[in-house]
Amino acid sequence: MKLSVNLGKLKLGNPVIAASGTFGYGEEYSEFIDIGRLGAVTVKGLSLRPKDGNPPPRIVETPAGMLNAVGLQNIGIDSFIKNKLPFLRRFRTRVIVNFFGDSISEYAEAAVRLSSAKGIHALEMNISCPNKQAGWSIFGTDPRVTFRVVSAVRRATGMPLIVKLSPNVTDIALMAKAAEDAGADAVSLINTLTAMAIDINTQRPKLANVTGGLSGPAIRPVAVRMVWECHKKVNIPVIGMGGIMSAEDAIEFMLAGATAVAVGTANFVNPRAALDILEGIKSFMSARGIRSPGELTGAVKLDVA
Amino acid sequence: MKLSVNLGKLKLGNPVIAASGTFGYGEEYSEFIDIGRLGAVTVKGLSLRPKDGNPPPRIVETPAGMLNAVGLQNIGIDSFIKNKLPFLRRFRTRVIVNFFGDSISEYAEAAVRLSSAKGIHALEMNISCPNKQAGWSIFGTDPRVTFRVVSAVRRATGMPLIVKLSPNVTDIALMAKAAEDAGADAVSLINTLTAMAIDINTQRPKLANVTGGLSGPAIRPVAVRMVWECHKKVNIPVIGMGGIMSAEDAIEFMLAGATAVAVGTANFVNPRAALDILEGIKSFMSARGIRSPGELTGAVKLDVA
Amino acid sequence: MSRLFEASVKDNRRLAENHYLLTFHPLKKIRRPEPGNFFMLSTGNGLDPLLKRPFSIHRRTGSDIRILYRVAGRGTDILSRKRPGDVLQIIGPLGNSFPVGRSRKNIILVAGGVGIAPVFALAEGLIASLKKPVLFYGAKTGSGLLCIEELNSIGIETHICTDSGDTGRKGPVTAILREFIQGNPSVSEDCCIYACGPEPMLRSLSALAAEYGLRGYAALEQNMACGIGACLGCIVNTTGGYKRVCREGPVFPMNEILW
Amino acid sequence: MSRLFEASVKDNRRLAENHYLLTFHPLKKIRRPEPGNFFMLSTGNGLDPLLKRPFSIHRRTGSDIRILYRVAGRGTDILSRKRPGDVLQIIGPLGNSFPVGRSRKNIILVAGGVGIAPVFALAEGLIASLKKPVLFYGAKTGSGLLCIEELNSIGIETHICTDSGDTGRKGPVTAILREFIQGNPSVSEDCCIYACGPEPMLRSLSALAAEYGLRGYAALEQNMACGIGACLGCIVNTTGGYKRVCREGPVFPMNEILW
Ligand SMILES: Cc1cc2nc3c(=O)[nH]c(=O)nc-3n(C[C@H](O)[C@H](O)[C@H](O)COP(=O)(O)OP(=O)(O)OC[C@H]3O[C@@H](n4cnc5c(N)ncnc54)[C@H](O)[C@@H]3O)c2cc1C
Ligand SMILES: Cc1cc2nc3c(=O)[nH]c(=O)nc-3n(C[C@H](O)[C@H](O)[C@H](O)COP(=O)(O)OP(=O)(O)OC[C@H]3O[C@@H](n4cnc5c(N)ncnc54)[C@H](O)[C@@H]3O)c2cc1C
Ligand SMILES: Cc1cc2nc3c(=O)[nH]c(=O)nc-3n(C[C@H](O)[C@H](O)[C@H](O)COP(=O)(O)O)c2cc1C
Ligand SMILES: Cc1cc2nc3c(=O)[nH]c(=O)nc-3n(C[C@H](O)[C@H](O)[C@H](O)COP(=O)(O)O)c2cc1C
Ligand code: FES
Ligand code: FES
Repeated sequence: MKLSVNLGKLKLGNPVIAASGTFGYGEEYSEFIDIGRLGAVTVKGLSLRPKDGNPPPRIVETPAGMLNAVGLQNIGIDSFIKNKLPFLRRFRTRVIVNFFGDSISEYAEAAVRLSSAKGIHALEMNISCPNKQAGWSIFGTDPRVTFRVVSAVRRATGMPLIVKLSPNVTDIALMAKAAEDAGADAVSLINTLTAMAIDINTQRPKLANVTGGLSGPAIRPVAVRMVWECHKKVNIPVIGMGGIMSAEDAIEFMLAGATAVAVGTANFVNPRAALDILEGIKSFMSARGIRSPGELTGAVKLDVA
Repeated sequence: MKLSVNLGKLKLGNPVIAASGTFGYGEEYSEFIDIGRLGAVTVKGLSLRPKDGNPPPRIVETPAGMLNAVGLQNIGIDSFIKNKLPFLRRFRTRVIVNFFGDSISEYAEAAVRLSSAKGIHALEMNISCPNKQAGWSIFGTDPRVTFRVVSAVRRATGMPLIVKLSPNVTDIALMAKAAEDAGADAVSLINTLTAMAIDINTQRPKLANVTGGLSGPAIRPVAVRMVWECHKKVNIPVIGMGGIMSAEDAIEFMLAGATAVAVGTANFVNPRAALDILEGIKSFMSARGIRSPGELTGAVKLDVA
Repeated sequence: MSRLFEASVKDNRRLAENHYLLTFHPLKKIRRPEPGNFFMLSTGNGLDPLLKRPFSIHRRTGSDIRILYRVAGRGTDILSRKRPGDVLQIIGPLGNSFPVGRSRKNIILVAGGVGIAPVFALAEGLIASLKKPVLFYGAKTGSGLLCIEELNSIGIETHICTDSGDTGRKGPVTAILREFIQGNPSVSEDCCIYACGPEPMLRSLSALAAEYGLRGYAALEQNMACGIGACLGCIVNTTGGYKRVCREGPVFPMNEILW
Repeated sequence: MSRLFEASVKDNRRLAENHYLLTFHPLKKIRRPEPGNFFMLSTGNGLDPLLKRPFSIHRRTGSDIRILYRVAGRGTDILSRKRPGDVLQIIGPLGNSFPVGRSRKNIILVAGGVGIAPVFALAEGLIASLKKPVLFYGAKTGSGLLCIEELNSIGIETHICTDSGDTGRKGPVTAILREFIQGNPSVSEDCCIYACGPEPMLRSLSALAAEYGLRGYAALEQNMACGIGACLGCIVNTTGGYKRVCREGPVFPMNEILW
């Protein structure tokens, strides 16, 4: 049984990835699991300069899900390379760096800076975080703008480039296509759904930032549908995520078209989740005589039974 | 304490509505509650001709939600008027008829037909059902098309007209604006989120229709956000729905900007849900000295605490 | 008498691997359930699992109700961990029941696996009204044959078979029934079959019944949200078009079902 | 010793309206929790409630752990219905602890409501190491004063007050403490305050400590998702920037917190 999968130029030992923003910089979970056994670890989104993020409260639970408005708090690219990357380099796992900028040139500059660091295997552009103010969100909701920002990053780096898509759009396959056309090696989806919760006693939003991003099992059926739509539309690999809690959920995404899967909110509920999911996928594959994860990718049967 | 609310020309005795497709034609629930006490009952979406709908399985549970792909099965407008409306006329409740068509002219014709029936108090246009095939979904996802179909129906009827919006769009406030500009008296939102689930054992979609609509508490935070966005953008009343299970949830929608609320999936879980929610709203109002539901509408406080 | 009520768990015991018998005590007076009727039961305590789950009436003892269930997924797994004193939200009794109004000479009952749950209820009722039904009961293996003692105690003639052959005869229940019909040509006179079990079993049973011109009724299953006819989720295709399993069913004449 | 473990509920008893004491038995050996540490506990059995809930260590008896909790919402409501034998998924012990390393002459403990949970753990530890802390304990009404007997049994000097005045002195705990400090000028020498309670109490306590130049530490609360520093959800604003309550806290020097 082979477990490895290819995401364009990026080869993973297995299809299970830790999702950005839910796995810290890897260290936090190394006490609970051997993070070297994961296909990849995606680190919390980085920007050129450190960011404080939003004031608290930043998270609130919702039915079978949670909202977060962390606001892209991060230590900045330089500090990451100096203080966090050396730890990650000790493991076999692939390191994917999630990053963002406030302008096209910042995106490109960040990509350049990250490309020269040792121990980073791929870049994931976050064009979809719903927590930023104002016009920013058009990077991830207007396919023409997406094309432009991805093209700029593509020119800036030779590293494997993953574009992370926002689900807050009418037609996600169109966004995936724009990323593909601009030279992305893979797309990852979904990021969180923009959402809101209000405390009826205080009459105030439950998040200081008013709105936040919905993640967790609640959104899984939407994410599976979007992965399926993108898989049909583009020829680059799709990384599927959104509410994966178990190996079954992960396999559901693979059947819908995902080449690899990322585990997010589940890490909070069970710090061993990502590894448990990998083990579950292995058992499923060996019970069915599936020799490679690729046999599952897009294998949903749509013909009438 | 006053409970009545105005949705444009439509006056409801209280702000609690039963949502379309989740309350049958009213009869099914009359054994469990006095449906006359509800602000309004919205009936299952009707079309000019009866429709069989999709083959089974049509529903599947998902985390804190469910998918449905009923496929707009209905008995047709004529049979509704003849066989179902007389029962509903016996109650004080307002009767809202949800309807749809396959073309602009069908929409208009349906509106004309319904306008002449006695005992219907408002029409709700469903331009957002995700279960129809192909190009149909543009009625609810392209604001220009929305404007045209709503305008046509507006010309066809003098009845209070509610436009039910799809959440599967990048900017729902834009859709609400299109409906307002075309003469709608109110907008209702959200309809279900397009979603999918796959059985990993059979490798087949869990719904015969492949995709379906996600409803229930899972989607509530998305719905609250969208109600808030629409309330800020339009001057017509907003009917809020999506995962309302309790009076607290209903009040959350009102604070976000809803003038009235609709209870959908909750009816399945608890056939008394709509009335329990009404009672809960009343208790909340009297405990806080709130004299009219309107005091809650859009009253979320966004200033820093 | 509202069909929405709370009940407290009196007993919840494991009968065999993955199979449990739950006895609940309604906390208010409820309608008397008939064989074939079902109840929608809450399982969890949060918003997930969300929907209630349908279960057939298996037995009544005084005002207590029993259901016999197989752990099939999340909801039934949680149900299997309920303990005496736990409270359930329930809707029911719902749906139609097995039509046994007219007396018939030859009553054949057919059950597959946990499909014995409603068939037992029917058998018990028939025997109480002095009928003499014959039961054909199949399962994958002997451990899937439930409430054999109860069946013995009501004294019903039972033909048992398993796919594995480890208990009773080896083979599908329809094969055993076919032999029985062939060996007893008189059964086809004024005969009626009542059945519950997995879909493939019911399908081949329908074919068998059609072949011998026997009338029959099957209790069907379909995913349900409301259980009361409102959501249009639970349909089955019949000669009369789509019908709701929860309202026009769960019991349908076998010759009307379009498998 | 992994900090992810299962535990079985040994006891879960109501102490007062909305307040419960849960004793759980870890099913494997766990790290020894220190006062101030907390555990993340699962509550439901489906995917809702989804996240674990944080609770401070209240007491240790052998290998058993006790937490004292108030029913504040859905998760704690479900928790209050757990029964002996139920199994919980737990992460912990987590976070830092009250820094009592250096011996100080005057140790003042301050607790508001269920904030007594970790403060009691600290008091018990201090008394075991022969320190003589003084406790100021406030609640809305007398029924909100928990584990008074336990406090008596460990023999700590306790000053009690309630907002309603129905038990102990009437007024906020900070007012009582202020009087105490004024009446005992010597306390401010080499004194340290350790506190847990509602935010307004901690805020005015910080102001009081600043006014008298007293050092102090407060155990804070913030919504948490992971409990282990990964989600950046639980931050508090401090003189050193945003810090994670679950990792750099929950115990912070009072003078560093920007309320
Ligand atoms: C009228 C009727 C009577 C029934 N009587 C019995 C009985 O007496 N004993 C018994 O063991 N089972 C019975 N079933 C089947 C039982 O309802 C399902 O096994 C159960 O709902 C599975 O729930 P789950 O959460 O464990 O499974 P999951 O697969 O986790 O359930 C997911 C969803 O699918 C639905 N679902 C899955 N399988 C079925 C099914 N076969 N029928 C209906 N819904 C399903 C569930 O209700 C739920 O909404 C009956 C079904 C119907 C329709
Ligand atoms: C480090 C720490 C230690 C704690 N120790 C105790 C203790 O010993 N005894 C006790 O009674 N309570 C304690 N709390 C508070 C306790 O965690 C909350 O009351 C509990 O999470 C509420 O959950 P709920 O589901 O009942 O409420 P809900 O309001 O339904 O919870 C919704 C969400 O908000 C979060 N939340 C709500 N209130 C709080 C809060 N005050 N702190 C953190 N998260 C919150 C919940 O965790 C959950 O994610 C502690 C909190 C922290 C951070
Ligand atoms: C607390 C939190 C922080 C996140 N931060 C980031 C981030 O920095 N960059 C990013 O691209 N996605 C971020 N995400 C999104 C996740 O990577 C993932 O796309 C999303 O949560 C859906 O997956 P899940 O449901 O499994 O969590 C964050 C999610 C959460 C819950
Ligand atoms: C089974 C089912 C059938 C529905 N049918 C219709 C319909 O015919 N027309 C319509 O406008 N909305 C329909 N809806 C959408 C609901 O009216 C409502 O907008 C949606 O379910 C969100 O609310 P909820 O989460 O409270 O259910 C249907 C929903 C469900 C679950
Ligand atoms: S379950 Fe809703 S109509 Fe049958
Ligand atoms: S709870 Fe996740 S960082 Fe503190």
